[in-house]
Amino acid sequence: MADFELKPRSVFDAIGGCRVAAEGVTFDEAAPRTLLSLAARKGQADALRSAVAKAFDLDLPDAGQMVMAKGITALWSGPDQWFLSAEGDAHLAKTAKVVADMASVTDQSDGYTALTLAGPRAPDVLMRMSSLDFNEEAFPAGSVARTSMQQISAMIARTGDGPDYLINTPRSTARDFAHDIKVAITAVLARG
Amino acid sequence: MSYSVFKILKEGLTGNRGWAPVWREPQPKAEYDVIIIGGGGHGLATAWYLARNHGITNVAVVERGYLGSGNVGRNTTVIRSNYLLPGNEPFYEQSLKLWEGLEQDINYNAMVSQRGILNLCHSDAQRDDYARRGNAMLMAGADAELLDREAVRAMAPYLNFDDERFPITGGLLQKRGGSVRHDAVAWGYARAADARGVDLIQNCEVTGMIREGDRIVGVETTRGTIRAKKVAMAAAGRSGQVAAMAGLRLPIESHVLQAFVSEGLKPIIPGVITFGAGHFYVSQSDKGGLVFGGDIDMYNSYAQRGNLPVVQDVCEGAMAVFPAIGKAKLLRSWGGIMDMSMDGSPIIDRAPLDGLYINCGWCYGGFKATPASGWCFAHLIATDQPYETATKMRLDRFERGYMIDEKGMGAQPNLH
Amino acid sequence: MTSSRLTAGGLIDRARPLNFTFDGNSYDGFAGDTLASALLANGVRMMGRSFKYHRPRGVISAGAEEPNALMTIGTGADADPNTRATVQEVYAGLTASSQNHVGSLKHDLMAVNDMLNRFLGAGFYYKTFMWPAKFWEAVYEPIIRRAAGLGALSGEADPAEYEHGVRHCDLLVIGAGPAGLMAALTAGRAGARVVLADEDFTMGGRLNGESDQVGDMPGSAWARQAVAELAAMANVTLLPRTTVFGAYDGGVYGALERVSEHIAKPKDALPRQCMWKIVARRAVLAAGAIERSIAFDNNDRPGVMLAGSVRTYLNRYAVAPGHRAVVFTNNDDGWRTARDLRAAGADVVAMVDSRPGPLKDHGFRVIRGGAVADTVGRHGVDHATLRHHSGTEDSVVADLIAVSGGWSPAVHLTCHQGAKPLWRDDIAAFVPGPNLPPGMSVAGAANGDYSTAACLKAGAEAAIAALDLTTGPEIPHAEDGPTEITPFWKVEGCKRAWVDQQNDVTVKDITLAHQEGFKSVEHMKRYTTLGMATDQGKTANVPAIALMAALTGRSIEETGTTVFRPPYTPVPIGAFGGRHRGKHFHPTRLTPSHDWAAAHGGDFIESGLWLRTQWFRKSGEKGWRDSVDREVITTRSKVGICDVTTLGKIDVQGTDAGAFLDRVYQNAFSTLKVGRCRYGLMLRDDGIVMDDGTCARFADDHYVMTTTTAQAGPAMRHLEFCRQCLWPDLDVQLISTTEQWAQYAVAGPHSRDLLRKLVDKDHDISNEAYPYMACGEVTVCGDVPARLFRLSFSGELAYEIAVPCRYGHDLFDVLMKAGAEFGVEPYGLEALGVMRVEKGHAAGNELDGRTTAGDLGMGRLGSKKQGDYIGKTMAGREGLLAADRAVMMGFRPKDPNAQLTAGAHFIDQTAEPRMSNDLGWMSSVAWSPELQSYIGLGFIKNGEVRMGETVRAWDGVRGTDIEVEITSPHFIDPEGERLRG
Amino acid sequence: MRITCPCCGLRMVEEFVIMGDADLVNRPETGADYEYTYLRTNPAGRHRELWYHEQGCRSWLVVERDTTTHEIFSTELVNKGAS
Ligand SMILES: Cc1cc2nc3c(=O)[nH]c(=O)nc-3n(C[C@H](O)[C@H](O)[C@H](O)COP(=O)(O)OP(=O)(O)OC[C@H]3O[C@@H](n4cnc5c(N)ncnc54)[C@H](O)[C@@H]3O)c2cc1C
Ligand SMILES: NC(=O)c1ccc[n+]([C@@H]2O[C@H](COP(=O)([O-])OP(=O)(O)OC[C@H]3O[C@@H](n4cnc5c(N)ncnc54)[C@H](O)[C@@H]3O)[C@@H](O)[C@H]2O)c1
Ligand SMILES: Cc1cc2nc3c(=O)[nH]c(=O)nc-3n(C[C@H](O)[C@H](O)[C@H](O)COP(=O)(O)O)c2cc1C
Ligand SMILES: [Zn+2]
Repeated sequence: MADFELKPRSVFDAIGGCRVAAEGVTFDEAAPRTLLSLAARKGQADALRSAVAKAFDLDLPDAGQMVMAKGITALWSGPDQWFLSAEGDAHLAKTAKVVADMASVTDQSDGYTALTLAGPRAPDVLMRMSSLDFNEEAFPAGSVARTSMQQISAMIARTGDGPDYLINTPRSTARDFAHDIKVAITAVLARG
Repeated sequence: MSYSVFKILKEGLTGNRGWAPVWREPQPKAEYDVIIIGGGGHGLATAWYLARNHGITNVAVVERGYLGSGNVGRNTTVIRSNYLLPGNEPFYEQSLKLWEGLEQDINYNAMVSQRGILNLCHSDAQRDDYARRGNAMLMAGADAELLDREAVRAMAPYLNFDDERFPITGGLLQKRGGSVRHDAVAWGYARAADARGVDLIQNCEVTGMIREGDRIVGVETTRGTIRAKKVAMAAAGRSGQVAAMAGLRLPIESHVLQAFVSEGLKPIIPGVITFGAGHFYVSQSDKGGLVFGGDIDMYNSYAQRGNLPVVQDVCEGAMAVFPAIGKAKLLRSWGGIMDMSMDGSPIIDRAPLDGLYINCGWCYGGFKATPASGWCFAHLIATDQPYETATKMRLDRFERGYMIDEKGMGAQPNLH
Repeated sequence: MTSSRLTAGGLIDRARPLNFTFDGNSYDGFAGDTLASALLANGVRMMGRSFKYHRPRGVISAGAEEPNALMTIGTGADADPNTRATVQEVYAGLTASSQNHVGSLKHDLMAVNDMLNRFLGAGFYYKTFMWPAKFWEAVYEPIIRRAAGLGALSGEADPAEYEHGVRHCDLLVIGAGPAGLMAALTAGRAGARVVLADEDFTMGGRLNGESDQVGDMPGSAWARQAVAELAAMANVTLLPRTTVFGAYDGGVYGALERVSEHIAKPKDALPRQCMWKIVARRAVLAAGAIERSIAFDNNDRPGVMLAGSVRTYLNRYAVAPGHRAVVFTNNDDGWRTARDLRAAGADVVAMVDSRPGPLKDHGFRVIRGGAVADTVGRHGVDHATLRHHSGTEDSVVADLIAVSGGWSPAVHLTCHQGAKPLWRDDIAAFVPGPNLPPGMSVAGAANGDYSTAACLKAGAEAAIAALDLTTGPEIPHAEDGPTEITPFWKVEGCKRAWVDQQNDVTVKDITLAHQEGFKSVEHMKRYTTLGMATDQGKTANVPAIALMAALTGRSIEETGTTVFRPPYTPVPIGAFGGRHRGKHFHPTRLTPSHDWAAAHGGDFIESGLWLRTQWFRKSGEKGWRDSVDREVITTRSKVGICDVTTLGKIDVQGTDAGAFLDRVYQNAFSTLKVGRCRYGLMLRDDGIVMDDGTCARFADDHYVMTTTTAQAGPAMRHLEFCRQCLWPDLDVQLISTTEQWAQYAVAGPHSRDLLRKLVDKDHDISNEAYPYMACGEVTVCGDVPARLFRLSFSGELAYEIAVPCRYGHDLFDVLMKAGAEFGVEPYGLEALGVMRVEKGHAAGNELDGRTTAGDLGMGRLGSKKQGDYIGKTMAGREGLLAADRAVMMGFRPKDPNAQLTAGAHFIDQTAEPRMSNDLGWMSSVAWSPELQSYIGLGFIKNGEVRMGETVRAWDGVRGTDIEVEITSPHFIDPEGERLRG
Repeated sequence: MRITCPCCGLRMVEEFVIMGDADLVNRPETGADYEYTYLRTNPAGRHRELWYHEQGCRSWLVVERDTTTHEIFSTELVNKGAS
């Protein structure tokens, strides 16, 4: 045991969390997970795909897609780049080993704050946050997009048919982001 | 015909039937001493000063649309001489002095209104930067004052001093800055030049240059061929296109800048106010409209119109610094094509071809330059020598490494 | 005052009376009324004053085109100036006041302007006020300015909330008249995603204002039924009270929804308005047409109205705008007004048609080939002068003159991307031309279809074409009446006949503009200000164009329109601004130690989007200088910690990472050993310094670059440009890790002692194992991963330690606790700045985008390097190497207590502060507690040569002038012994 | 204005940053020179230009667009090797 202990903290700890639960829409911080960026080395994208497929039984998704398999979520995040998330740190070490020489691996777990937004009115809220089309057909479950929401960059994925959304947004502005989303929720609810 | 209050009284009492046309509508002659391409502020001012200072009147100004249809007729009318760099400051100060005597010079009330320009700052570093600039201005004989937060508050209490994201820490004030009625500048210079015999030829687009060896000897236009001993470009946003007719590429890109006017409102702000932490500046016109603008749309354009994101960006800035403006309604938005140069400063120089003279690169600051630009360009055309305040505005400064980069943004024109 | 409310009919809800005030007087209206209809119902005719002549003005229209009835709604900070009474819904407790008068509305002192009108014609101000020169600004201009404007801003912050949103659809239908409704029904029934927007609060367009049938029911009932069907469709969104104000590139439409302006007490969270960007694959413009007037003498008096609007007041609002009416028309449509007036029980005094024709018995007096020549009445019309075909005139008692000069299709949005409308002689109107905004089509009256039957059909067809449908719904039967018109623009007269009522532009002004050479429509507009008022000439422009065409002898087609620009109707600036205001103007980036600092006396300062701690106040300190001095002294003598998380961090990985860095930095990085850092200078390709920072090598294929806080974003963009565009063959991957790591500087003689307490024992951080410029991965506090860099910005023995952000808060706290025994203190940006000036490190103030490496004394860094790198070639230009460039030096005042200021310029001791004597400028200053002196960094010509000489730091704007000695910029520990210790 | 990012699909222009003429990718082998750095064709008409999808996938794109109408004809990744 070290003399000094560092406890992990979420940006919302000091302000009592960010949860909103209302008729038709809920919003909260997601449980923390390890988040890794995998950027394929030059010419290694295919090798990387097969290495990941072999190790995790997971096909790295194409542009604009996400997949979930055995506790690992893979989000496409750019050309030849993916974000992999899982619970706990073990994932980190394993991934790094599996993809060594095929990808540059970067820990992003603390760079982003993961948020969930769900419920039938969630699309109405998102309409006030983002310029993307969140219509069922345009953004069905399994879709992912990097975009900006109210001046803050975000990576949004539709994880379920609630509809449920997972939003990764930079940590330093996460409080502002939560503020914006709360304002949007309140305004949506005020419309009745 | 001379304009005066007596003339107005006389005409008013006799049915206003005696007012003469402000300009003739001449057919282009076959040849002139000088052809000026572009009937904007700079082209018309150049014609006036060629006549006034150099006695050269066998001149045609050819304009593709109506006189003043370019940026001179669509800018936010701010005049000032608050520049930092020695390549610029004396020139703009000369221009401000010329504005100060313009009405009497051309017998036209362009409503030069020196109600001051206040650049707000929002950090110590920005304030120091303004101090540096203010001192440069004083050293060039201009006026400048550095204000602190309280002085700004006293001047403009309706600005946001309560819940500011970027608190106002002070500002740089130039009291002699202000605004001028844009159209009146074009019309006033046009009328004065016309009176001295300059031919103003509207709806006449230059479509080609006539080249003999390494010399330009005239232009092709939609109204026929016109030859000239000297051809002078004052085509602002279309400089690149016109230069291409002479086979030249310029260190210029054309970009769109939007501007906005609100509905007429009772007077609320005195002079010009610029927000230092966002894209917004504003003044109020004689008619009561809040005339405001911000940044360019960033993409290259010849369309004289912009898009919604920039309108929103500008209005966000407006609301951030001047939240009382919220209920003022935006009445009209428009755009102009800006000749954005590679260092944000203009070019007044001879072209690499004989007989061709270049005046361009005004970015979104060329309205205030109109008198000095006309003065210096006329001098260059008449004498083949740069006027003393414009010696640094050379075309070859980029090749030789003498950029005049006020903003320090480098060779990306949309950042200036 | 007599009530003009009809006893029956209309779309108002008589069960819901609403009380409101106008100029302090209380009135009743009904739900469904506009302010204008309610005022008319109460017999109020005079509603405002014109701009220039302050003439009495009443309402002329029943819609967005209204030039006259502009009012201020609400009071105090809520006051909303220049609101058109014709679109403002009445709600209980609404307060409205008239504008632009000195004294009361009825007795406006400024009305003297009207008597001076012959001197105040178009452009009079350009011709006078020039002598004496000083008088313009001192006397004339203030008078002109005082008269400016109509309504007033409150001067208080607008308390309203404005929302933004984005909607996507297959088809946007703009306007919900018969054409728009039919288009929406067609598309909706076919299953398309439809947005139907109408600026009115009741959809239906002209159907609500007319007495015609559609199918087997009144038009308004048909509209109600269509709206109900659309409302029930999940794929259709109805946006009433929503003006589509602009057609922008890429199928993006700007729309303003008035969410709560019609509600007496809106719910708290309900925004006032919402600005939608509507992204539409296709759009159908079904915006209808706008009626225009005819110019005749004194046609601006209250009581002169547009004929179609009179019908709207009768049929929709159950209000008779007059009891004795003259109808004046040049087309068939005007006759309907006479019909409806009579049906409503009003007295049609005369029906005047400018077109000669046979006289039939209509049950009222008809004048063919005649005109209304003049009106009389002080605050409103009480007599009209009728002129017969023969030229004889007679005067009749009348309180209403309903005028129809024909209709102008609302082509505005078709022109927002530069298209020009075309003139159609048969309907005497401009209709949409070619080159519409991509994806847009036009239907109904907006396209020149003037019968309801044609509008219904065109709406359906437009939707079918836009969506590639094969069939459409059945079209209900509707009126298919004639729309014959014979253009007639002005009645001859010798008084003033208004064309633009708000800006007081008369036929005479147009004539004068022509006479003076302002013949192009754009010149005419600008010289007379016609069409430049709040209504943008919706009713005035076409008549004016026709008048100018007649004067020049050109056709109307040739004369053309002025440019149409967004917005279609005025939009509050607050609505464009949306929610990004106040503290939320831009997002705020908080560092991991933010909460800690806030709880420990930290004062914050904006640094880009970040908030950083400037200094930490302690009780007993008199001002910030005390805090900063203490922080500097503690750091230099003991140990200090500072949050430097905001510096940009970019992980550069890949087998070619080193080669890549060699090309983007001025100095070499492929030669850097793993486990070491190096200072790097990055140039732009024009040879000027872009940014600086350190770059650490963690592995052969892994570097960690730091950028300045300000340049983090631009640097990333630049590096991606280099990677993707310039050297796609290199194997390099870039990712920003600024947000991942909480990074703290630990500086001072005890920094190593402090870190030893936290760094897990298996990592050796002794001077030998971890020398100056070492870096590596360590663990702290029991296996928390960390990056440790031995870097020093302060010049002391120092480190930067980074942990994942989740531990950031605690690490700061732990550093403070563990450091207590060494006397640790946190320090802020200001102390950091003092120490870097003492060390002569260039920062943002020095890297102003104009300095070269040589100017900073770092020209040597790159000079020896082989191969190309960004900025290398262009840095060799003559101007950038010129001997007389100002170079960075240190400056010390002769009097150590003389407060230096950044921004001062240097001049020689005896020189005048003139441009020709300008030697350079001071860029950064600080009070050095160690040297007990002010010190500064600055740029001065021939600096190296002049070292030791004295010059003056002249700061005219601050009124100081201080003698300073030119020194080396390295004030403290120039050999760097401390940081290697 | 909207731009089709080959990776992310049709997005609002707000997500992108423009740099200028696509010729900027053709940096001379010997380093930037005057022409490369400063001279622009600046056409009124079709223009191939560089955009960066900063608020998206961070790709640099070549967009062909008409500077007089703002019509966009095509977009492609600069670095076509990537996917
Ligand atoms: C929205 C906006 C706001 C601005 N705000 C300010 C401000 O506040 N202060 C300030 O100082 N400056 C401002 N400017 C910049 C300023 O307006 C311009 O720099 C300046 O007007 C340019 O000079 P000019 O008047 O000669 O240009 P223009 O008026 O554009 O004149 C050029 C003329 O050349 C004509 N032309 C082009 N090609 C041809 C051809 N082939 N044949 C014939 N004629 C041709 C054009 O039609 C045009 O009339 C602003 C500009 C805009 C667009
Ligand atoms: N007889 C004639 O001379 C004549 C002339 C013109 C119109 N009309 C009649 O008028 C009707 C025209 O039908 P229509 O459907 O073409 O038009 P309309 O006038 O009935 O409806 C247009 C609708 O568009 C809305 N609108 C306009 N601009 C808008 C904008 N920018 N944003 C949002 N909403 C906007 C208006 O509020 C209105 O409700 C027909 O009944 C026709 O007979 C007759
Ligand atoms: C300083 C200034 C003030 C303006 N004020 C008004 C105004 O009060 N009303 C108006 O309709 N337009 C106003 N405009 C805009 C012009 O109508 C016009 O849009 C602009 O000159 C560009 O021309 P264009 O729209 O014909 O291309 C103003 C323009 C300027 C430059
Ligand atoms: Zn993308």
